[in-house]
Amino acid sequence: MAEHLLELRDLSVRFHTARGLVQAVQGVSWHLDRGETLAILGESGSGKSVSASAVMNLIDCPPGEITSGQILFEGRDLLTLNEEARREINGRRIAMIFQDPLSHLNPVYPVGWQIAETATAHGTPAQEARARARELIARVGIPDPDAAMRKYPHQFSGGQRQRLMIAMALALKPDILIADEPTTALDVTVQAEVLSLLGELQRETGMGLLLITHDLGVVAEIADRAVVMEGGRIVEAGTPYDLYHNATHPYTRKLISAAPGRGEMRADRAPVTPLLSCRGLRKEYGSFTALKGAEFDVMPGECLAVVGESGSGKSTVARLVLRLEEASGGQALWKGEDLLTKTPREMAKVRRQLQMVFQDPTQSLNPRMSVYEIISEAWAIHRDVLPKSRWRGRVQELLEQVGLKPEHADRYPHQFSGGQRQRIAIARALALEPELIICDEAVSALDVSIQAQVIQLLGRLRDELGIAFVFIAHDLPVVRDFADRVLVMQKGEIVEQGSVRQIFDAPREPYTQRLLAAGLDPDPEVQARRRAERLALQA
Amino acid sequence: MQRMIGKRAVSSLISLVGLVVLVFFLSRLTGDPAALYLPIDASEEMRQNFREIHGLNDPLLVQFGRYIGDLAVLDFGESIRKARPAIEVVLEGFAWTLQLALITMTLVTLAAVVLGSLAAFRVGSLFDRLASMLSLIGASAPDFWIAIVAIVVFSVGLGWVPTSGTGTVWHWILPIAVLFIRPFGLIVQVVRGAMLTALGSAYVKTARAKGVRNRPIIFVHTLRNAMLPVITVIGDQAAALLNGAVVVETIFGFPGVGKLMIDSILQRDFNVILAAIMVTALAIFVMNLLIDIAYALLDPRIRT
Amino acid sequence: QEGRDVTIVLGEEVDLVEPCMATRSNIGRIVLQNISETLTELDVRGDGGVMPRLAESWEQVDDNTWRFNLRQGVAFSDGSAFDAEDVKHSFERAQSPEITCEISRYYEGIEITPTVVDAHTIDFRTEPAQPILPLMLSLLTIVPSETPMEFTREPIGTGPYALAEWNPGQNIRLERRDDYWGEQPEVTGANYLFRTDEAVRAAMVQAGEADIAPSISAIEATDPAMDKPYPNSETTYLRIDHSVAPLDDIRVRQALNLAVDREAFIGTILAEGTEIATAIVPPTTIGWNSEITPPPYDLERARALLEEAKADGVPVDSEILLVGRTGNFPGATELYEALQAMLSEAGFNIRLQMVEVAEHEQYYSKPYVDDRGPILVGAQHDNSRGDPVFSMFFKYDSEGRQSGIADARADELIAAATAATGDEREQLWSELFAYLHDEVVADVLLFHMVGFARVGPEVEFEPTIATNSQLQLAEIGLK
Amino acid sequence: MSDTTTVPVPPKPAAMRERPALLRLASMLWADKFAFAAALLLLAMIGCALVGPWLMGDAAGGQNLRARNAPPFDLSRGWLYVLGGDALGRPLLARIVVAAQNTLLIAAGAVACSMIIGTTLGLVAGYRGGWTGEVIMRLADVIMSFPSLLLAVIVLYMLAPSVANLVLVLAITRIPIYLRTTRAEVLEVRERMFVQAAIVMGASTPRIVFRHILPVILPTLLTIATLDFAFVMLAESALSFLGIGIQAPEITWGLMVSQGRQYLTSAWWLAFWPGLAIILTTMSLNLLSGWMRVALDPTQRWRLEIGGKRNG
Ligand SMILES: Nc1ncnc2c1ncn2[C@@H]1O[C@H](COP(=O)(O)OP(=O)(O)OP(=O)(O)O)[C@@H](O)[C@H]1O
Ligand SMILES: Nc1ncnc2c1ncn2[C@@H]1O[C@H](COP(=O)(O)OP(=O)(O)OP(=O)(O)O)[C@@H](O)[C@H]1O
Ligand SMILES: [Mg+2]
Ligand SMILES: [Mg+2]
Ligand code: NI
Repeated sequence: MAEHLLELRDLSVRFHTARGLVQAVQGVSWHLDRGETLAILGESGSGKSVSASAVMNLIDCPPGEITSGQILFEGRDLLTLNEEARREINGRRIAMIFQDPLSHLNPVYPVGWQIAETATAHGTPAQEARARARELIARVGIPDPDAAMRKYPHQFSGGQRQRLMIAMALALKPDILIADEPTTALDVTVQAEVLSLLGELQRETGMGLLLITHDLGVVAEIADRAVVMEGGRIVEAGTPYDLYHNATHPYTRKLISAAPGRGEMRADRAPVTPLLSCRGLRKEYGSFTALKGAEFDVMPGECLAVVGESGSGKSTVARLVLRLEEASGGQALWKGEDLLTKTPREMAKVRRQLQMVFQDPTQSLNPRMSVYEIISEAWAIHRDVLPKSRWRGRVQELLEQVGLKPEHADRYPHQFSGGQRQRIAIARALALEPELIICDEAVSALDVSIQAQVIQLLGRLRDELGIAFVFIAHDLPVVRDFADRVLVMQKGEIVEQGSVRQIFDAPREPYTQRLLAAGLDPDPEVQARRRAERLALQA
Repeated sequence: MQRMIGKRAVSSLISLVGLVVLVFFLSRLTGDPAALYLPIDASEEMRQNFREIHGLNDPLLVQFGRYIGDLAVLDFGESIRKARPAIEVVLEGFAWTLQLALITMTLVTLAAVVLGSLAAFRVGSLFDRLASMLSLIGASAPDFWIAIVAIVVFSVGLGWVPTSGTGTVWHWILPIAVLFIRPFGLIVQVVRGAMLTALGSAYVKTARAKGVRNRPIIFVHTLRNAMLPVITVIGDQAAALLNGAVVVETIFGFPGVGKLMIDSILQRDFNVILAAIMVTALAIFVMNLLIDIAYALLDPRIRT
Repeated sequence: QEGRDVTIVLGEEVDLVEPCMATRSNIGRIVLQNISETLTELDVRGDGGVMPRLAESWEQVDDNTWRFNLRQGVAFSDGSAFDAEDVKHSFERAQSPEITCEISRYYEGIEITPTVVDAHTIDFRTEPAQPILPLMLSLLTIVPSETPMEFTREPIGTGPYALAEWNPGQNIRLERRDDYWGEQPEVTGANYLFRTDEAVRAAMVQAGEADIAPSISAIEATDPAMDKPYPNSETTYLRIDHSVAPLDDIRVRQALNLAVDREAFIGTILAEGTEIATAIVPPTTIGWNSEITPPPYDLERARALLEEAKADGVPVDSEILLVGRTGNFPGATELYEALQAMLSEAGFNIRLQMVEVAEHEQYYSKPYVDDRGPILVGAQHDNSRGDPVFSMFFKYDSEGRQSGIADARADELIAAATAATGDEREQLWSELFAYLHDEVVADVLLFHMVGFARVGPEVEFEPTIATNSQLQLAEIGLK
Repeated sequence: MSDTTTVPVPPKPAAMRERPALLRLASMLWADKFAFAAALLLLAMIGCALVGPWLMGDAAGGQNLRARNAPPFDLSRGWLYVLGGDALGRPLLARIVVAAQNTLLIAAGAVACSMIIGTTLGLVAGYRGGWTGEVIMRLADVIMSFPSLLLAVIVLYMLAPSVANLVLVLAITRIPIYLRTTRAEVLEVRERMFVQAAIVMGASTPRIVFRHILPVILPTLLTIATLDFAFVMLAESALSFLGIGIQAPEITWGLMVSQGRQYLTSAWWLAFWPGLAIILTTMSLNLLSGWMRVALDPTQRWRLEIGGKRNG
């Protein structure tokens, strides 16, 4: 057997918890060669991030424990190297893009500095490192790179932060890039750019790319090989084509068949009085206008999808409506009353009817509360919803509905995977059975099968309880399956809105057209064809 | 920023005036300086005369009006005990106190931050336990113990440093060493605690993934995030020093403002009390402003 | 003549170096007879009584007039010559209502008019007659006639030393004058330092940083080679307020006295050498009555007296407040705690309250608060002046500010003794002491205290009873 | 549908699940031997405080000038004198035991009051901000620059001397540190996303502040509080000097320390033992607060939960 650039052999990782041991990774083996892209697909919570962290030596031991296995990098076992040697490898030879950009960026340092630090930590002169950082920021498509260098993480949108994370990892052109869900928060056009950037680097430096993703389209687009994980084990491996067409393991088959975007689009609905209608909603950050007068309505029981460019102000709309930030102008009429002028006391009354799933699930869960406490807090706040004796039962029910286990109720947020946390956040929003839920990239970190399950759940709630959704997403197939109407945003403006059929079948605006065209198909064959077309077009 | 400072200056001025009014009236409720200043066998006539000279016979409001009037032209009145302008006496002492506080707090901050951070980084290790224990003992031991034992050992026994007084740099060593101990212990503990929490953050993992060395991870990445409570406590301890390090001043014969304040309070030398409070309050107000600015500098999320 | 400077470490910083405030012990130790001199001086080392200083001689011209012949050829440290005008001015300045000179209190209630006879002769007319005027003038520091009617920060005097440097809070330096009229002292200059802590003062002499620490506590006085005890002229006592029951009953007061085991304190809480007091002034004072014996420690009798009083309806069970002053002298708290225990043992109901100076003063001096309960005030009184007149009126006259009694006979005796001279004066004082102690049982007299001076190995100095109030550099010898 | 498997630890499977909270705490305490020892020591101190005066009150008050400043570790005078005797010959051991009550009462009272008031005001100032916040912060400035001795003297003159007033003075002077620390932390914590999530859920301000923000800040406050304990115990004796509060024959450790001061060079044990008691109390409290910081933080708790069987 030839020496691989990176090889995992029989890796097992477990965690100590109050409730016993959690076996996160069990006997996982895979390898990655120079210039190759290996995709890890799999169920949310199946150990993808943990195995990647093991490569980076980032598992806290204890409570974590690597019980078996080897991680061979150019033939050397990383697990036996001393700290100094690991440090030399980290960042320079192997870099990682973390799944959860917000918490992985240091809140108190400007992002330019943080990106440059990757280089300076390995001896690059500061000047050079800054230049490189600036270049990378520009490369990942952040507007006004010079200003961005000096800004702090909280001043960026979710997708922008993810791209900063990418820039940080690429700073030293590593030999191996471990990308943990690098494009979950990116709209398809930006995603395409980022993927092509990665591809370019790969060609240029022979970088090995380990891509953890749930997006079959991405796999189809760039992966050379893929492995599928479930429950801490690798259940199947092969080329994307093989997996897509000839999957043998039932889980893989379930995954493939769950790929969204193939269902019926929802029929147009008769107009009714809107639940929420925004008029001229504006938000300025200093001299920068993040939102330039958004106007839209949300009807009761409808799903309004908001798609658009990363950084176009989608999350801002949500934050303004919920009064998490004060708007610079405009109105947000909730059943005819302006939310933006309500006093905190009045606002508290409406809150029950208006819930949100945040884009960064990790940060939105209180790390000191158990899952049970997090979800049941809704009822503790609104006493009339559910008697206390039924809380536990209902929490378990909600957890099961979003694909978690009842016993997860007593765990704490940090003990979950990214996708699991996102589901906890969803369960929390559902607990109150509000009239409107704003989902900000609420299913982006879920593998397609769970995603399908959650979407199904949301759909059921919409139909049965008449809950309306504002569904901020970049995943067009999901939007296509779930939304009633679609709103397209770009640069702080709503460029187009209409029924889902109208947008998907007959987009008017060029941006919308571009967006739709950039979508990736889960079928590697289709995707290969498109790629060829694209290349031909460029030539 | 400028607007914030301006607003702050106004509100601080109001509180300073409030403080002065409060101290002026409350302190005058606490007894007659004549009884304390004059010898116990002084006659009533002498006392009357004394009160007349110092304007203590007038109604309180008249006295207050006069005081404020004088204050407007920066006349802080005379010290009864010292027969000198109160502000002069106070500034003399305050200069010493300020130096002492500055030097001590600088040393404390440096030492405590480094030690506390390292202890947190190696939580549970022998180093951590030892650093915690020693700093705790220092912080909870009576300060005069340390002072007197230090004098007995280092001055009388070993003859390394002078026992007390002022003059050379050597004279500063013991007072600073004694003053150092309590804030050091407290701040080590606060740093250690805050760092412990901060070191568990995800961005520390990012830094490790970048291959950043331990030292910058501790002192650059994490420390700044842990600094908010730390500088607050540093401020509190500095304020305590600015208010006067009484024990050190009495034991080491250090001419600071602390003993002056105590003597003035015990002797009801109102003008000195007021002047001293105004000067130290001003220093503390400015320091708190600086600390509030430091919050914003340290953590961009607070800047709004 | 070879000489050198000495360093003296005092317990309390001076706020002023004002000659007319020299009766304050911390000022006096620096100023008195070093910078500023007086007309007369009390001999505390020998038996000489009142000795000449700036006055060469004096005589009583008539009942009410004293004439002082001043020394000639004396110059102030600013160069001006010393004459009768200076004396007159010094006296008037001390009496002036424009400043609150403390020495003026000794001339309270007496009308004194100085008259310049010639440049070196001055008459003092007093109303009423003042038999001890020469003694009283041993307190009057002489300043030049140009000295303004406000506290000066640059004292000018005729003494052998002059103020050279004053860094408030740090030190004061005196330097020897070349043009001093008298004999040149050995010490060329003195550096005064101030340390509140007894242990530090002791340590400084030990470490060689100071030559003399005029007062350290008995606890620190562990080295007989350096530490010299001296009666520090302080008398500790419990002032009884006779106007409130049950303390208005003599049996109760006797019981109080009998219940205290005075011997037990000496050599334990208080230094060896402490004497049991039978009067409020120390034994070196004129009129000292050696016949008076201190009350024995007799618990049985104390209890019996209390029983007796109780039987007569005296409310002996009522709570008596014992007020002590914190930090009054080393071991104060222990002393009062022990007293409380002893008195309780005898059957008293004592509540101890330790307070700071200002509050202590409220209990100690008139006007006393109304509807107060029975109170014992623990206090110290200091008289090193040699004559009881400086104490007795304040402490025992019905009008005295700190008097707990109102007794016609005592008033009479005090008045008579104050006016008398010579043996008669001594006689009257003696009588008063005995009367107060045995018949009135005015208070619980406790101890004449002992102080310690630590003197470094390189100087020679013997502390005296006056060391509490003055420290003449001229009396310091070098080894 | 599947998830990673939870493998129960063999020896104690279901037991772990059902263990009541108290037992779980106890086992977490046992896991940290230092904290465990600290807890025992504190229990002993509290025991002294409860029954000490009743048990040794007489011995502590009994003067015996012959045993004055009796040196420690000399059993010839009986075991009560193992720590030596004080200036009036009272056994130090008995006095320390008896003094525990007043000492702990005053210190706990003052620290608890200042911490509760300071924290509450700090939470309001930090979370509410604006005009209210400004007023509170300036109030803190004023207290910080108000000399505690003056405050004590004023209280002494306006109110009667009593233990409650002593606690009042001590508490007031310590408020600013909690207030300012709390506010500083609130400024940062309130920007965190989970606080926003709570707002979205409609949580009331008290709930947000006490359930979400306070737990983050609490460990820091407890750290400060434990050291304040020592500070208050020592400061209290300085105020007793003024006549506020504790008066003989009542006794506190702080008072014993300050009375022993003058004997420091001749009979060190007078001030040493009560000083040691203060240090030990502070240290125990600090160890416990350190333990609590870990026990209350789910991301750190494993340190205690996996206890001795650390095999990573
Ligand atoms: N500190 C921890 N303590 C206990 N369990 C943990 C801990 N960290 C992770 N786990 C568990 O390990 C499993 C694997 O997590 P991992 O983060 O690798 O999932 P993932 O495959 O990346 O999922 P996702 O796609 O949702 O991010 C999860 O079931 C999670 O609950
Ligand atoms: N606190 C802030 N200060 C300055 N600019 C901000 C701040 N918050 C957001 N922005 C800017 O506002 C714009 C809109 O941000 P928003 O989070 O609404 O984007 P988004 O549409 O949700 O993007 P994404 O899909 O990447 O999450 C972005 O360009 C971002 O840089
Ligand atoms: Mg993951
Ligand atoms: Mg967003
Ligand atoms: Ni292979």
